[in-house]
Amino acid sequence: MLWHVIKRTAFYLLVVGIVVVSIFPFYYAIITSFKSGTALFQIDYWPKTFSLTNYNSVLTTGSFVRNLGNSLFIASVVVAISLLLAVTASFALSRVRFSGRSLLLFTILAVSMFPQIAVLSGLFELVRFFGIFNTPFALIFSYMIFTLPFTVWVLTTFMRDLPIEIEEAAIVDGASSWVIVTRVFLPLMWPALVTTGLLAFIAAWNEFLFALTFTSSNETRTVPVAIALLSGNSQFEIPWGNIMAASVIVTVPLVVLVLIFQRKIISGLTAGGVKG
Amino acid sequence: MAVAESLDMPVAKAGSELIRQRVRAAWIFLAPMLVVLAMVAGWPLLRSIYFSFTNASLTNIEGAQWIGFENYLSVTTLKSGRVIYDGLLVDPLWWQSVWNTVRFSVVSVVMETIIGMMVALVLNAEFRGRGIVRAAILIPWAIPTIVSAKMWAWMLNDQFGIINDILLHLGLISTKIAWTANADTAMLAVLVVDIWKTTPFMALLILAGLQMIPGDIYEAAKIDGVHPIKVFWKVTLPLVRPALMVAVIFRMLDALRIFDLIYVLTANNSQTKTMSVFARENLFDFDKFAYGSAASTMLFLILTVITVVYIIVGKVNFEGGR
Amino acid sequence: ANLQIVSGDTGNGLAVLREKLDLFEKATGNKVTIVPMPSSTTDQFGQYKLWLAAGNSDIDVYQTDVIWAPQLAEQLVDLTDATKDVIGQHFPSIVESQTVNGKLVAMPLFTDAPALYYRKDLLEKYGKTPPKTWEELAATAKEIQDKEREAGSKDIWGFVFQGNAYEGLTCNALEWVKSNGGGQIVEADGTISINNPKAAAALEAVKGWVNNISPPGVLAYQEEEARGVWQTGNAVFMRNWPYAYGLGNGADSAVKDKFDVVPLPAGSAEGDKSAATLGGWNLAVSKYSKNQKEAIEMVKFLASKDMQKLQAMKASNLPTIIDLYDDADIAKTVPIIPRWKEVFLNAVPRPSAPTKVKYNEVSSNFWTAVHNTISGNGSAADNLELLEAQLTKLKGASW
Amino acid sequence: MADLLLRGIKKSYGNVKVLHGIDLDIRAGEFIVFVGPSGCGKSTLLRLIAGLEDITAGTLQIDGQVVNQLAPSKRGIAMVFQSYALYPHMTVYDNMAFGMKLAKGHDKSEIDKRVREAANILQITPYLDRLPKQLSGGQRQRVAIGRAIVRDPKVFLFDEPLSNLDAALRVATRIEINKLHESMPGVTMIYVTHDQVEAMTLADRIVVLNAGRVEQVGPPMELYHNPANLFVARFLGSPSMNTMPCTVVSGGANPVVKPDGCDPIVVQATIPVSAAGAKATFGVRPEDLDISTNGEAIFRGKVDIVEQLGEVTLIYVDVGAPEPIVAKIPNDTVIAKGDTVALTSERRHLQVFDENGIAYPRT
Amino acid sequence: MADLLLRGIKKSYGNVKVLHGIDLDIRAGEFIVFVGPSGCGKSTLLRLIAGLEDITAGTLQIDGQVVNQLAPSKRGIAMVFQSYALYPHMTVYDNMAFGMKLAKGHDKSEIDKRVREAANILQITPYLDRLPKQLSGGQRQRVAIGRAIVRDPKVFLFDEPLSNLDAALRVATRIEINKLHESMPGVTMIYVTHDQVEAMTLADRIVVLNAGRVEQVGPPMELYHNPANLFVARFLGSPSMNTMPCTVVSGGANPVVKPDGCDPIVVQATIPVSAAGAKATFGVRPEDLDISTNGEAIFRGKVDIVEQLGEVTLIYVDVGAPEPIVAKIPNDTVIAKGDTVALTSERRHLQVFDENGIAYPRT
Ligand SMILES: Nc1ncnc2c1ncn2[C@@H]1O[C@H](COP(=O)(O)OP(=O)(O)OP(=O)(O)O)[C@@H](O)[C@H]1O
Ligand SMILES: Nc1ncnc2c1ncn2[C@@H]1O[C@H](COP(=O)(O)OP(=O)(O)OP(=O)(O)O)[C@@H](O)[C@H]1O
Ligand SMILES: [Mg+2]
Ligand SMILES: [Mg+2]
Repeated sequence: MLWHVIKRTAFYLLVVGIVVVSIFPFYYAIITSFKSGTALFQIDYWPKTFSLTNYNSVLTTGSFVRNLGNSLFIASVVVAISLLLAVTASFALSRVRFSGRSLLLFTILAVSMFPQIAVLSGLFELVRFFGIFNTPFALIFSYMIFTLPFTVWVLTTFMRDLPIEIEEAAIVDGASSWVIVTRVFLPLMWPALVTTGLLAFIAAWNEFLFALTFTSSNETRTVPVAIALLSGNSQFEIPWGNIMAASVIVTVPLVVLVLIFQRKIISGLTAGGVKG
Repeated sequence: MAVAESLDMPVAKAGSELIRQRVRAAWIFLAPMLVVLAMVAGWPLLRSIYFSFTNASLTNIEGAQWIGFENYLSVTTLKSGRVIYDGLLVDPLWWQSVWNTVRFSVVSVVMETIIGMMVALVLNAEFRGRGIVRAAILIPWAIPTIVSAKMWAWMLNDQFGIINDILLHLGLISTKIAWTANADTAMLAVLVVDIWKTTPFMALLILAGLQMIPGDIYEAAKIDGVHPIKVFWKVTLPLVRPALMVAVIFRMLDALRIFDLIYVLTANNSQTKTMSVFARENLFDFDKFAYGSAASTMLFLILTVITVVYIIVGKVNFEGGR
Repeated sequence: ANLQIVSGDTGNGLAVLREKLDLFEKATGNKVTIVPMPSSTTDQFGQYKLWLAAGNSDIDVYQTDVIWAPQLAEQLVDLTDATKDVIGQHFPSIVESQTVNGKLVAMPLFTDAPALYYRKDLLEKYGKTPPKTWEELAATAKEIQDKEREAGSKDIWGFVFQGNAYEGLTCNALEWVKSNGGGQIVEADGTISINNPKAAAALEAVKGWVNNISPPGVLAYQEEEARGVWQTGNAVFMRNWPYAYGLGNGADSAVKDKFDVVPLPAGSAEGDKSAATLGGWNLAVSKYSKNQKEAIEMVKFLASKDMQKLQAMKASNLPTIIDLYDDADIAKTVPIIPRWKEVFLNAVPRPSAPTKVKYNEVSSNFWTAVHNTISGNGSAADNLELLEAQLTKLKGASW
Repeated sequence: MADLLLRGIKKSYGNVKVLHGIDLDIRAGEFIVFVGPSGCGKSTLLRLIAGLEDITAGTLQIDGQVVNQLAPSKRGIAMVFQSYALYPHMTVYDNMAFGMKLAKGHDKSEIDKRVREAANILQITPYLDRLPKQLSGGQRQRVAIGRAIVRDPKVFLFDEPLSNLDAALRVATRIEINKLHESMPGVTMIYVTHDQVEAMTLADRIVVLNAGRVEQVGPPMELYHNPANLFVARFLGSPSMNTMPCTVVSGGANPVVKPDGCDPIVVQATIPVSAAGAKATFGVRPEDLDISTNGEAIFRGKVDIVEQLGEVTLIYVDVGAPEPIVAKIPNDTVIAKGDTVALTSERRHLQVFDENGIAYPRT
Repeated sequence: MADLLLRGIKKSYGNVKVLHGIDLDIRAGEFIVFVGPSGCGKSTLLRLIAGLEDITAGTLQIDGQVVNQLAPSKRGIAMVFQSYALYPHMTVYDNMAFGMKLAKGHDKSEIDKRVREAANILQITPYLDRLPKQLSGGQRQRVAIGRAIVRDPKVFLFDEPLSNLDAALRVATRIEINKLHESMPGVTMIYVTHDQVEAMTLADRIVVLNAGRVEQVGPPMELYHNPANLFVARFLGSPSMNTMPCTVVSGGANPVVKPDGCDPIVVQATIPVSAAGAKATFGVRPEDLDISTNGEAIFRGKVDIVEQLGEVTLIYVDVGAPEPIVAKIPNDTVIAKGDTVALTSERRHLQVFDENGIAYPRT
């Protein structure tokens, strides 16, 4: 019995440890974001001062709100487009037997391992060529390089597991492939769509390099770039307070999303993601 | 009439209407994705590879001239008869960055796997508040890299960083350490941050694998009287191996490409400079666009080779068992 | 016309820029938009190169670092003719640094040079004067540091500077080397001079500071980290740029009114002079701009005497026009500017002119060698020898 | 009204030949059941008829028209799957209406009428607004059948529709399918199962498949009483027919065979005189064996196992052959393990198969 | 040698009460089968005995020792799971040896001997080096049993071990389990199934569970012939016993009941005189019904459905009650759909249950 209690306590200690390590940096960022001036340079474990100046200055100066809007728009459109393209593509990849299928799948996997750096300049040429430089479309377009392979991959594995009979029933009912995808499979794929959509959203929301390169005005930039651009009052000053406030602002929506979809993420991965 | 005719009609080889329709639909479905991928990935990559065989510089991309493998390896014989090798393949800085990357990737992936496994095991257990813990675990992973890099840079600051403060209080160190500056600790710092940030994802993937192990196997083991630790080594581990292998390769590819974290945290430290950072430096900072392209191409090649070798050696099964 | 100017300047600097642009807009009827950039100069530089390489016509005017001129020259408009009338007012050395192959690629906007910040109160307390040589600095720093620590200020250090491996270390190290008579890495004629005993000695001396009078973390410090230590009252001396002056006197600063600045120390040998790395920013017009005429007009406007004065008074930026150092208004509102003239007179340029497009790599190799040395990775002599070899190889037939 | 004609139907997956040439004539309105061991190709054949797989060789005609190339939806067929294959996100109503909605040319009221009619027949009207997951297995299967009815097909295809149901439901649904068939006299039904009871009770004719070949086609009782060969004989009936090697003693009238290790027996079969001395197989169903009370017996041996099933008792008698002989006897017969019994059977129940397993026709 | 004693065993999951107090005495060497409808708690009870779940209330004794708290591995039990639960990454040999290897105290040769013995018994020696996925379902199940045998347990627990197998294999494996039981006389076996045939053929005693309660315990034939209540009566036997509401006309000697809509019948049951006029339920098994030839009949009605099963024929007769009466008649009786038949039965087969479904004992 004692042994049981010890085991139980040890287990909960472990859990607490894991949780603390996970959230401490974010917690610390939050505390820091409420400090200003020299107080920033003092180490506190508990919130001592509570000032919203950092938030105020982040939100009012510059175009941070606008950037938030950009990020939201771009990430949403990226998710929408990649899901749209990926759903149809993954149907083809998982449900139709044709020659070259495995090769295609492998190619898509290969694309997902491109170093971003390697394609930056070529992408930039394309962006210029299409005349979408410094528009959200440049980012939407370039983000496809990482969201698309990923969504196709996950959705393909997921769709492979959908029962074949349902598809055949639809075929017998006279449904075309398009109808099967949109009206039969799509409604069944919500968990996977939510998971992949969320992951793609996070990836797009967090992207930095392309966002920096393909935009050239405050109005078109996304939040990670905006955070990198946050500056103090003079050249070398790093406005830690503002950065932390901005970081908290960008991260909170994601954390909320993750909290909401926590169960879905796991089940989506279980169903589709990685099945050895 | 029509019946008689169709009776004599030979069976077309192409398969039935259904199959043809489906294959046609498949290609139509694939086309948009393939076009987009070819544009965003294929074309730029080909350009990179092409540039790596030229003498292009950022100021003069159009006038790039084909110079063959010189960016990779060039051999010049001096008048004195001395032979000089030049190029990426003999560049010690490149190899240093390759070594850094490999070292970083191996350590981080191994640590992430071990810790991720632990976390996944904890999350797989039934206990009160599991949902909250699961959500909490995901936070590091949801924080943008650039943000977490800055957060950690702040926490790792030698004077005002809370990490030093904690360690001092715990008596683990006696003087404040400049984590990101010190050649000895810079890599450690980067590793800690990376592990902190990506372990949740790893744990998630492993958890997904764990949940697919049928519960009755554990009951069988219980009846066999197998000690829980033995169960882990002899039953759990072999059974999550496939999921683990896939998770590891995905993380490995990510780690080998690592850029932003190091760029923000310890940009110029030669101990932590990775292949991506090296490539970027040459592409944009130094006037060696072609050389940088060669580095990018090599990076891509190395990734491909590692993946292929890993998949073959590790017998990774991506097809979900079908 | 609608013009776009890209600037890596920050907060207050941007505001002042905007203010000047408003004046410009009013005066000429053009519209100007500012495109801000990350404050990291490396980020800016990579970005600009990419944009220019792709013939980006969206940006008309770039705010450039002093060292970039040779590397961007080809894609920037020659301003020689357009600025014939005013260029003579500026410090010739700065103008020279922006002239590549006889072509003026950028118009000086403001300049920058570091100085030695010291704690008036502490020096007075221990009866010291601001050091003239590095040795003196080390000794004073050590003494005050030790005594202060005994007195209970546990966290105090003697001297903070920028020891992280980045461009700033090149600046710091250039000052150490140059002021000790060790040359300027690559001389104006392209000779690689860095591998010399004086330079090595200078670096060895710095190595001795780390963990002695300087915190070990100094090896990761950039400007801000140094200022952080300084401004919380934890350093006796600091090497930093003028910006720290205003901030150090801010309301919540622990060192408010307790510090002053002097030129950086020099070596102890005969003839050694203090050296301050020349920083500063310039304005250049993109070759791909569709409104070059208006852009040039704007550049001239922004770099004009009146505007530099305004900038000096509002942003404490050091003017590049010589006369302004004697300007009474400036002296009144920003007293440090006239005082910085002294510092500025000792300024040395980084070897960007002779090394041309390869400057960044030279600098990177240099700071790596220095960082290795001061963090105890090999002796200065060895590292410099290796550096010389690297640079020689980099140079090839010519820069 | 739909006749089906299968001529030399073959199917391979890559190199794996699954069907080796199936010929079959199915009359309109017939109820045909495919049975056979697992993996013999029953589902494959059904799916070929449905058009869900390509036919590798041979022709398939429905109503006189070759449909090898035709899309499934145009063949006038409807299919009911083992796992129901209902669209989980649609209500029962929508599940049933989906096909018609897609087909165009049907107005709303017509669709509604058809759906409600089908729902009525199957008594699922109360559930029309539910989702499949809110239904029990039996209800789901009825919805699946309803969906098929709505399509108003000429041919109904069923692939083991009852195997996911529990015993009681299986019986009930089986009876419903039977009634359905009777209520739609013109509609051909093709039904795959591996459950003998289903096959026997539903089929007009049973098609016994084995390893991609047709073993026998005929009405259930015909197959039960006059199996064409050993495979069919052993496949139908539970427990299986007892078989043992024997030698033909004499053919012609009153032929005699001698099971190895037993006494010669006179059988009622047309065995040619020339077959005398040939190896053959002798068979008798467990339910046709009785405990001999008059000393006359085919087999004698010790009872190995006694299984009491309530209404009947199975005894496993060791007669010296590798496998025990099973007999199904009334449960009021008192027999214990270890007893020695003599088993006999009426002569007309005895069957003899030649060397190749082909039955000698009974007289 | 292991007696099991269950006393007031209760089990709840949170607020859900699954077992409501089970009392059971199991003698060493007995073969006990738990049957009951799905969800009635069979598996739960088995898992309580195994120690895989905590007992909420009550005591469980094995061999006189209370084992409520004991770890599964120390209870001397072995368990065979429905889904086999083999370790997929270990060979058959390792699967069987795993428990012993880890238990220490057994040297290699001893383990080897035990594994090979078990493999021999189950005839899986040729597969010892294979992985589970390379085996068929039946072979896998034998490995699972082998693994249990190696543990040399006092109590064998089986949870629906055959339900994943096909019909033929099920019969074969059932017989093997039967033999296994005979070859290990001292070992108690507890077996969960929902298959009646398995229950009837394997059990020494059957425990019928319903909604977490024991309905009846007894030898198979006892339960079949003398069900304690309506539930047990209807649960055993296929097709189920025909039941219909009736009224007790008179009790005492030669009691008479009158099924609704039929003539009064004399039954052989101990119905108290006081019960006269009470509502009751009358039941008769399909296999006990015969076509009446002498005009004397219990039920009369039109034949609705005729299902020929080969050896027997099922007829569904509409007698005016909501459900048709099913009768199992010999297949040589010629009856067609629509015929009117009279059904009779021997009096000793008729059963009567009181208002609460409790059987009036038969005389
Ligand atoms: N897509 C396929 N590729 C290769 N072989 C297949 C495929 N589908 C079926 N087979 C093979 O064809 C054979 C017949 O399969 P089929 O599903 O028709 O059997 P079945 O008679 O329906 O069996 P069951 O009673 O188990 O459903 C099997 O051996 C199977 O392995
Ligand atoms: N972990 C659990 N939590 C809550 N309820 C449970 C749990 N396990 C089983 N139950 C419930 O206990 C009841 C009995 O379950 P059990 O598995 O013992 O049934 P069973 O008789 O074995 O049924 P089946 O024949 O379907 O296997 C069911 O109603 C089930 O829903
Ligand atoms: Mg099948
Ligand atoms: Mg169960």
